[in-house]
Amino acid sequence: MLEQILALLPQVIFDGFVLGFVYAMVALGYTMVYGVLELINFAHSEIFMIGAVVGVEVFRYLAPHVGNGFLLLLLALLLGGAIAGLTAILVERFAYRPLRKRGTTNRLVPLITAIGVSFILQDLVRLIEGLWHNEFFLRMRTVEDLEGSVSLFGGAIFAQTKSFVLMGVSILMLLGLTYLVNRTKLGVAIRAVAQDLSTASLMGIDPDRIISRTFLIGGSLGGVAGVLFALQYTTITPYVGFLPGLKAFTAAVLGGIGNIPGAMLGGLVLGQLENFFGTYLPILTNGNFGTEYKDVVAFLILILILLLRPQGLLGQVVKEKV
Amino acid sequence: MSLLELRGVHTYYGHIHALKGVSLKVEEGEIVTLIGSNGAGKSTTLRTISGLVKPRQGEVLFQGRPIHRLPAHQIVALGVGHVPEGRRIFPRLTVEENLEIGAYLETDRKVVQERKDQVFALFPRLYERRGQKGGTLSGGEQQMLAIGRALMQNPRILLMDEPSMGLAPVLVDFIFETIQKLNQEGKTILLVEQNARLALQIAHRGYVLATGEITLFGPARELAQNPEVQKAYLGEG
Amino acid sequence: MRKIGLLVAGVAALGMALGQANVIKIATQSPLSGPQAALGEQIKLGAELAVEEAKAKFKALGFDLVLVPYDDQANPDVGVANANRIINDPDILGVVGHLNSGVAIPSSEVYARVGLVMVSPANTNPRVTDRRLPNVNRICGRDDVQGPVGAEYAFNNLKVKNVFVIHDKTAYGQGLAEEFRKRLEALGGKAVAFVGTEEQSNFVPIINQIRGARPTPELIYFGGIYSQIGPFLKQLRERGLKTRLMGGDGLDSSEFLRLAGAQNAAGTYYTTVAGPVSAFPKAKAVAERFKQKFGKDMEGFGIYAYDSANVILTALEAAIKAAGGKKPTREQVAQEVRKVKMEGLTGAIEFDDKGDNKKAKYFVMQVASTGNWADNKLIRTIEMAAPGAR
Amino acid sequence: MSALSLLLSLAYLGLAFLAPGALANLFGLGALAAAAFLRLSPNLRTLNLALLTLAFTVGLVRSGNTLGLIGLVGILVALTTLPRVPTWIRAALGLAILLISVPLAGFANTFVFELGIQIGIYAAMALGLNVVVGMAGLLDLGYAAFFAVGAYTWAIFGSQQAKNFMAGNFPLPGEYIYPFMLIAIATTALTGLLIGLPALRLRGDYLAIVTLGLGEVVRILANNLDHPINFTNGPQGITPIQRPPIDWFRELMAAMGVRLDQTTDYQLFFYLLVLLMIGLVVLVNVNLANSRFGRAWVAIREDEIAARSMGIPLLPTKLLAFMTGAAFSGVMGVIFAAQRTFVSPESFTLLASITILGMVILGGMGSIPGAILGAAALTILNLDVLKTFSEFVRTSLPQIPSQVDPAKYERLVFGLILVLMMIFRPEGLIPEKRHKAEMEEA
Repeated sequence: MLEQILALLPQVIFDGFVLGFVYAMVALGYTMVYGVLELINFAHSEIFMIGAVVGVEVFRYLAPHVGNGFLLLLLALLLGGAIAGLTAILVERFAYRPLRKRGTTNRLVPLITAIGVSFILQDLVRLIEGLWHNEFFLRMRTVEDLEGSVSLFGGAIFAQTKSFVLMGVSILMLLGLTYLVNRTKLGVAIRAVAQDLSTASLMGIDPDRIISRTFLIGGSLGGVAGVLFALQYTTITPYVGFLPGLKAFTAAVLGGIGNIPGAMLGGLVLGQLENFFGTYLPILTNGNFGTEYKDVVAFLILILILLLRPQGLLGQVVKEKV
Repeated sequence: MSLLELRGVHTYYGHIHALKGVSLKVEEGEIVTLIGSNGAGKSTTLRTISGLVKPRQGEVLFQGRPIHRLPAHQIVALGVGHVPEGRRIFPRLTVEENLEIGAYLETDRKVVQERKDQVFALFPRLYERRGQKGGTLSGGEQQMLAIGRALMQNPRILLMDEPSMGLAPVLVDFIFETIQKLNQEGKTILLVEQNARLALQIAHRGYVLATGEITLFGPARELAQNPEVQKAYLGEG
Repeated sequence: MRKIGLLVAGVAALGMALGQANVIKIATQSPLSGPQAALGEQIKLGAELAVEEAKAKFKALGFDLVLVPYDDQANPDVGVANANRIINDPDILGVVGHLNSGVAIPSSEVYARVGLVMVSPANTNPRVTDRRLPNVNRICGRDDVQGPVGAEYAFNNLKVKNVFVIHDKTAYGQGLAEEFRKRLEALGGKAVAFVGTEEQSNFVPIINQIRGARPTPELIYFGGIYSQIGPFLKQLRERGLKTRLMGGDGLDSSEFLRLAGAQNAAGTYYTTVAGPVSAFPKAKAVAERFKQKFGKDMEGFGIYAYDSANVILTALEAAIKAAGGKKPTREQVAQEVRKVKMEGLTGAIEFDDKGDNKKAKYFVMQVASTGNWADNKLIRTIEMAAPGAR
Repeated sequence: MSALSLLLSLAYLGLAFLAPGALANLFGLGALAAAAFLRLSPNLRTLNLALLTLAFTVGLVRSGNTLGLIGLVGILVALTTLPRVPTWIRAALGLAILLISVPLAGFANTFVFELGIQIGIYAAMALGLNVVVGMAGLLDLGYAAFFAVGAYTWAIFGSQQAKNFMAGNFPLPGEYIYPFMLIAIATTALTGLLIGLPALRLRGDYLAIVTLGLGEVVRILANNLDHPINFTNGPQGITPIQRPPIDWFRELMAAMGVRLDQTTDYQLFFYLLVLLMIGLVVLVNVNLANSRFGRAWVAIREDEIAARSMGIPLLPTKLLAFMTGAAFSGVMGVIFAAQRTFVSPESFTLLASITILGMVILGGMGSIPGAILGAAALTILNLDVLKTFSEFVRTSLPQIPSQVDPAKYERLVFGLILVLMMIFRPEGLIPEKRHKAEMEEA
């Protein structure tokens, strides 16, 4: 049994990273919005989905015109990030801001709104894609440049160009975000608003604007993740965001919600866990419990961690606001 | 024209009628203090001025211009600095970041650096602690940081809410000296204090607030002599 | 007041569609939206064509014939809810459907309450007819034959011993995969794994399992629907695994080509209970009419739905005659359906006492490399009676 | 105004007799709106409502058009919410609608029974979720899991399924369903305890996500526990499931002069059973709301820290709310399994949980009549209105592309309901009194 596990392990870890980086990028959107508004932005999984759909459409329409696959991907990433970010801003503007202005103290209200927005976006995209192409399943067009593959470590890892691209882009985005949050004025303002919204406004910061920017940044990251997800796993639907979204949120909680490095770590950990158990559960349980339990394991681990360490892996203990 | 004027301001928190027609004036170059017991509406007055709560009735004029409909961040831009009650330092920003965020509206990096130098000159302790997270500072240091942060805006008027709260006597003296110093350098200050004795000592004029209404006002020295004030707020008589 | 006016006017249009005399309706139930819409739509359109073509004949008998399509969304809850609506429309005298056995089984219990006849073009799970409901019939084959047919072809013709078996965790997919495995192992082969998954996008863990499986599988069998098998196959091939793939009738849709990529799909084997147009010489002309009318190619389930609808229409005609030209009851129609002996596009149709077609056809197919679903190679056709109820 | 309203009602009564159908019923809905919203004297309004009850009943019986059912629901809402209607009128008309009008309509169109049963099942569950979300303020996004546990509790033992893992004579006879309702209360409450014990320690919005996750876990278990031991029969689902024997009911009805046939006997029986259950559930709900626990829940909802400082033990109190809500849904699960004679994991998805949540939100968090109205509105919308509309579009306007088919967009409709309610009427259609006060305050 151990032999069986070890033979595949390099491959499983590699694939775990691919999935983990997707989760990490999506998790950042959850964690940033949560940091600023203490809101679980359920609709973020649909922002991710919109990014993926934009990616598919860019490939569909531009592949015949753009010869270079990497350039094409760059265009898809830019457009996917932009449109997803824009959607996130619109969602904030028209669904969440009115609630904030009314000064609702009930925390269920924005959460339920977020669920509603999520449903609306799913079906709107479905409607649009249905009328546009009469397709429910959207398939990412295959582009030669990105499809190459290599064997690493004497065949222990089989890796595709697009997997490397995915990881490379993710790392760049994560570094960029870290820089932005820690080293720029906007970043300091975002952190200030997250820590104390009303005092931040006494500094001359317009909280609405910063919140909008936060949604833009988180949304763009989610959109980029969506494009990369579609590229990697090739087929998407308007409902594709739900599970990755749920897992990315889990990742954010795992890492300590509101905590940016935590979200990255949580994403990577969850990606590894999911791939590990997805691959090995049948071996580990002698075929009694199969791949289908991989999400169950992921959730149970989440609960376990929340019980043992409620603030998450990297989170700090925050006193409840009274 | 007064620098700041409130005319018949009514403010509500939900159903609670917190300010019931407050009117007051602050002239350029003054220290004006607002004294009163807990829950009298002192903080609410400051919060109303800086736009954190909106008055339901009445108006707030800054340099003759109504500002009570503006959002807080725009009022700041006009030159109203607010040192909030309980300091409200950003706990996970460093001291330096806290100061820089104070100068959020200033785009010239050179000016920001100059002001930072001035603040550090005023509070050398902050310079020593500049890389530390705000949440790890002691109470006195946090108060310095809160004042320094407001100064970074280079405000025309500084609203200070209970700067002495929870501090050791030595530090209280230091803070009040600093306030006087700032005033001598030309800053106009509206000071809210529990410690009425000290406040009346350094202020030019004072207002007494009780359950949302101004009950007495006048030059600080006269107020300090007023038997009612002495009885209620100075613990004498 | 204005609100009230709007309300009345806004929904008023609804009423117009309801309530006409001497109408006979045939309902279809199949997924018209969502993941399996491509197959479901073939069922609807096949039945629609048959109904359109019979309109004149029924007009002569004094009835307006109407097709009412229902969307069961491949979901048993929706199917049952629709069924409850269907049985309360007294004009509906027959149902063509469903696609998914998991939906057909509970829905048919509802039809059974009023004796409404259902003729299925696609439900292959044995339990559909093994419950011996008098109103439930199917013209297609069963998974307890389809699975073994696949297993025998794999073992005897492809000379495959070790098979990695996957299913989609639905009543259909899991049932089919189990039948396949049973026969394979009876023949002396081995299922190196038997894995279920609801996953729609990330098949990497399963692909890694295939990579690590010992003994190395020579074939992958996937009991499921094209929407899942397509992306799975694409990811499998992208990762350099060349293992051959076999599936059941759930794979039988041109959408499979699009999702898997024509190159990847080429060479895939599948069994089906609804053969292609090329398997039925008589279907050619109908398929042309289909293409002309709907702008789409007629695929297997379209043909079977066409035949299913015609079974009902034939029975209806007989029942109308027996009732002296009046509208027959649902029970009468259901009884007539069991008596039907006709030559459909797909061959002879005649039901046994459970409602299975006495001789159903099973096809082994291979996906062509031309990128055109209609070019798929028909490897063999097997005609077989349904096994007795267990 | 008064004359106009009365005239409209009378006109509808006439229409219902002479030209029953969708159009007449639409007209009736207009008349109902007039009776409810125009400024009328209490007596006249009462008279009007009584007239309309009669008219909708006639309309339903003569045409079987389910728009009439919407009218009856509307009258029930009017009876609960309109001021200055004498209590005995409310009670009498309400009972007449539930016990006479709906069954009569059901004989004309058994789909009315089906709707009534589904509304009832969902209403009871909405009332259960109302305890959790509305009263105690705990957002549970995996509520359908309890429904599943209840349904499977009976499904497994009320069918051959149990033979797979234990010796005994299965299926159990149908009358065992009654004790199994109690057993289901126990199993679901136990599940509530198992889920709640870890989940309820967490901060508010973590709870939402954890319950969502655990709801999925229960569905995944139902879908996969056919292996290694076959408990749930996996995706194949369990069928047939025993129904309670109802010979006594048939005889009773025959004695009352009601003739039942194969298609209506169980439908009427389950309809009445569900009504009875709702009655019980409402009773429990009202008592709970006014009990020590009810007050503790509200205290926790309003301010957890204050509640704790008042000496309310947080975890046990929350757990109790969680388990109570779970138990309601468990009982209804048993009835659901028996009525459908089939269960499969696909009935217990996230969408089901969100639908029930939507019912609570639509009606008004914490409000008992609200939860029932929410259940009625969403069930009718989902099962009837959207589908009828789709049929209409498909048959009458075939040129409209099938991608726009309204029945496909139930998520969109739910989403819009949730968002619009939260933005414009967060207190719901029939607000709880306590909630209403707060919302006005804010």
